[in-house]
Amino acid sequence: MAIVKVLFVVQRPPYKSENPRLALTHALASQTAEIYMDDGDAVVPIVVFVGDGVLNVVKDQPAMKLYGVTSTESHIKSSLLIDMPIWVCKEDMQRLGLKEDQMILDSVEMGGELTTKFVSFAEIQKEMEASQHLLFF
Amino acid sequence: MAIVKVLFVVQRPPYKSENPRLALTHALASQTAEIYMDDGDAVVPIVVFVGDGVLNVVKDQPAMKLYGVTSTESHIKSSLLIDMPIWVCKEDMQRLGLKEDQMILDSVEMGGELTTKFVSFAEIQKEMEASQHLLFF
Amino acid sequence: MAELTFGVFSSLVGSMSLDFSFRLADAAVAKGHKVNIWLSGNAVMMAKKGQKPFKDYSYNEKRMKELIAKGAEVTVCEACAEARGYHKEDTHDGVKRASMDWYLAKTVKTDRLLHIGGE
Amino acid sequence: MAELTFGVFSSLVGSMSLDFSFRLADAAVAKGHKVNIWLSGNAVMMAKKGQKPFKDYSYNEKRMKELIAKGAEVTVCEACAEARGYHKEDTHDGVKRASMDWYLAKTVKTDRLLHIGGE
Amino acid sequence: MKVAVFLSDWRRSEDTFERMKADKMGVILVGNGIYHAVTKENGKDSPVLSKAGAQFYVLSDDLEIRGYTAANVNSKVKMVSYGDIVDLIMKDYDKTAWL
Amino acid sequence: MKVAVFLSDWRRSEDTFERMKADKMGVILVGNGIYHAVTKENGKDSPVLSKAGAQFYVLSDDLEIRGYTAANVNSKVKMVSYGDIVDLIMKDYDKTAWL
Repeated sequence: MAIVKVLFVVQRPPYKSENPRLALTHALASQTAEIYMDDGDAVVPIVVFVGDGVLNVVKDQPAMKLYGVTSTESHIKSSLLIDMPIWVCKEDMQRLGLKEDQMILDSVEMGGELTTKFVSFAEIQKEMEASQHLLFF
Repeated sequence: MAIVKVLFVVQRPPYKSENPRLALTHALASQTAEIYMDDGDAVVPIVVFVGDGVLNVVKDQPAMKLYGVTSTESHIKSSLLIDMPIWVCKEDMQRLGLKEDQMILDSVEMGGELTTKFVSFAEIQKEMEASQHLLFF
Repeated sequence: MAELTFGVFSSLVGSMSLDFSFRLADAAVAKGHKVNIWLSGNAVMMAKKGQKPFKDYSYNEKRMKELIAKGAEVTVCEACAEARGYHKEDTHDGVKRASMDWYLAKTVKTDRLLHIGGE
Repeated sequence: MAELTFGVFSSLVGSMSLDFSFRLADAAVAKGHKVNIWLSGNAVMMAKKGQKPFKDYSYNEKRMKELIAKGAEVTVCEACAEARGYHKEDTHDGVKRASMDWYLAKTVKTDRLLHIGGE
Repeated sequence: MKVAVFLSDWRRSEDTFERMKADKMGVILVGNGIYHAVTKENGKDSPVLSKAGAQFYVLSDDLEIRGYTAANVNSKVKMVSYGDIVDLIMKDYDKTAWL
Repeated sequence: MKVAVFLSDWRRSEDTFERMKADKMGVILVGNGIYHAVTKENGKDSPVLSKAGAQFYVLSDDLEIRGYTAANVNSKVKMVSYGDIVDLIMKDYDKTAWL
């Protein structure tokens, strides 16, 4: 029986590459991984956005309207909806001039309760240490 | 009847991406483009290496031995063999600490006569102006 | 009416460079220009038949077919395609396969060339 | 003997990340480790049958098959494959297709995970 | 020369842009290049916008998909559509450079 | 934590490497990351090599394919094979980070 903490770290901006999206879809897949695991085993994911990766969390991304694709925003909201933690580095937001009211804060409209957590890099560092595996995107 | 100068500009280092290789293979293809062109039309390519792109021209790349692929070196030599100009930016070599004797200079062993030309960015700028189309890789 | 040729290189499914190219091509055709598109490197992925339209990916197949119907020439690099296991029968109807000299030859007559070389 | 799991994402034909992964996997198997490889994003290109071995491209098919024969598990992301038009019948023998939860489940028992997320 | 330069990255890995000279230069920000138009890193404009003599354009679709609007765009930069870019390429400049 | 960090780029687009701390860090230079081991840009060592307390390794195959040899490698950096990297990952460090 093992509970494994897995940290997904998104470091790069959205849409140019598939990477931020793959981070979120893989993290979401931890919810259905049971079928491949022994009883009592579980994967506990956190998705953190650091560096230019925080640009993924800017709200109001009309990706479906403009390009016919799911937005990174909607993947973030789906994550919050199933209570998967979404962390965003405060120092990077400040560096890039982003205020909290520009960011995706919750998925209330979908019925979600969890909110985005704005954290310092020191907290992310702590989580890196606590996690068994690090997945950088 | 038109003679069109086309400038291929390689700006990034080798092997990580297919790009430098594609620059050379496309430039080489100008030799066989006649079948699609009118009589008297011709494409005249020059391949220049600037910025970190000059790292492509460092000699002795045992790509076939190590990874089973054609080296960027062998494509550069093939280009020289058919008298296609290969230019390398001197300022970038200096910045990256590269000396001429570290570089691919000719394709004498294949019977080629043309040699690599080490030029200033000012000369590359002049060629950009003289070329009808610019292809950056 | 002028002629605009695109060279799209190393573009990925999941990136938006192919989307950009096809949308710009669309806008060019709408303004009466003749458009040619060369797909090389990883951009040959575009011409693979049977791509399932997921909402997570942009789906340019419909736009590409409409462009071809409006007279745009779309040609994929034959060697780049074969190296990835895409054979003639995998290619969309209307998309041509040719060697790289097709693209070079286009540089002679085209009024503008937009060569998208990055990833 | 320990277990090492690779996640290879967004790797391209023409880049060397796939080469790196398969060679490192080879070295791990030679040292008696159990190896799992997850191919996702554009790395699913690896599992397409019928790739023509050109000298301009590294050709990892042989190495992949040998790894599988030696007990390595190689699994491709099913959705990523379908989105690119690679169907079940296009997949190499011995390569599995699964959804992303396969990879997540591997994180529980594997001793080390090497997640290659860049391009 | 009159050149339409396309920048599609935020963290650029080339310096050709800084070195290239033109009689007339249009800088068209697309993809992740749009961040040069909307982001003031550490309170400063992107160095891209200090290119002397250049005109700056940003593709509105690529701006909006990333959650930004006209209100965020630097006053040096003009918002354009795909159609506008076609006209820039075909009418205002005689060659293109996707860096 | 004891972490094996992989760098595969020469022009990097992240700064996680500079910010990340570890009790023990091994920096494994692969792909275009090898240029950090052999290039002195403007006469200076790559800033990567100034990461405090880290051990540095470079994959010999990736170095040699780019035309460099042991003679070019910075004295701070040890040349390793694929087999050596397996041992580093499995024995010397308890997690990996491909940045």
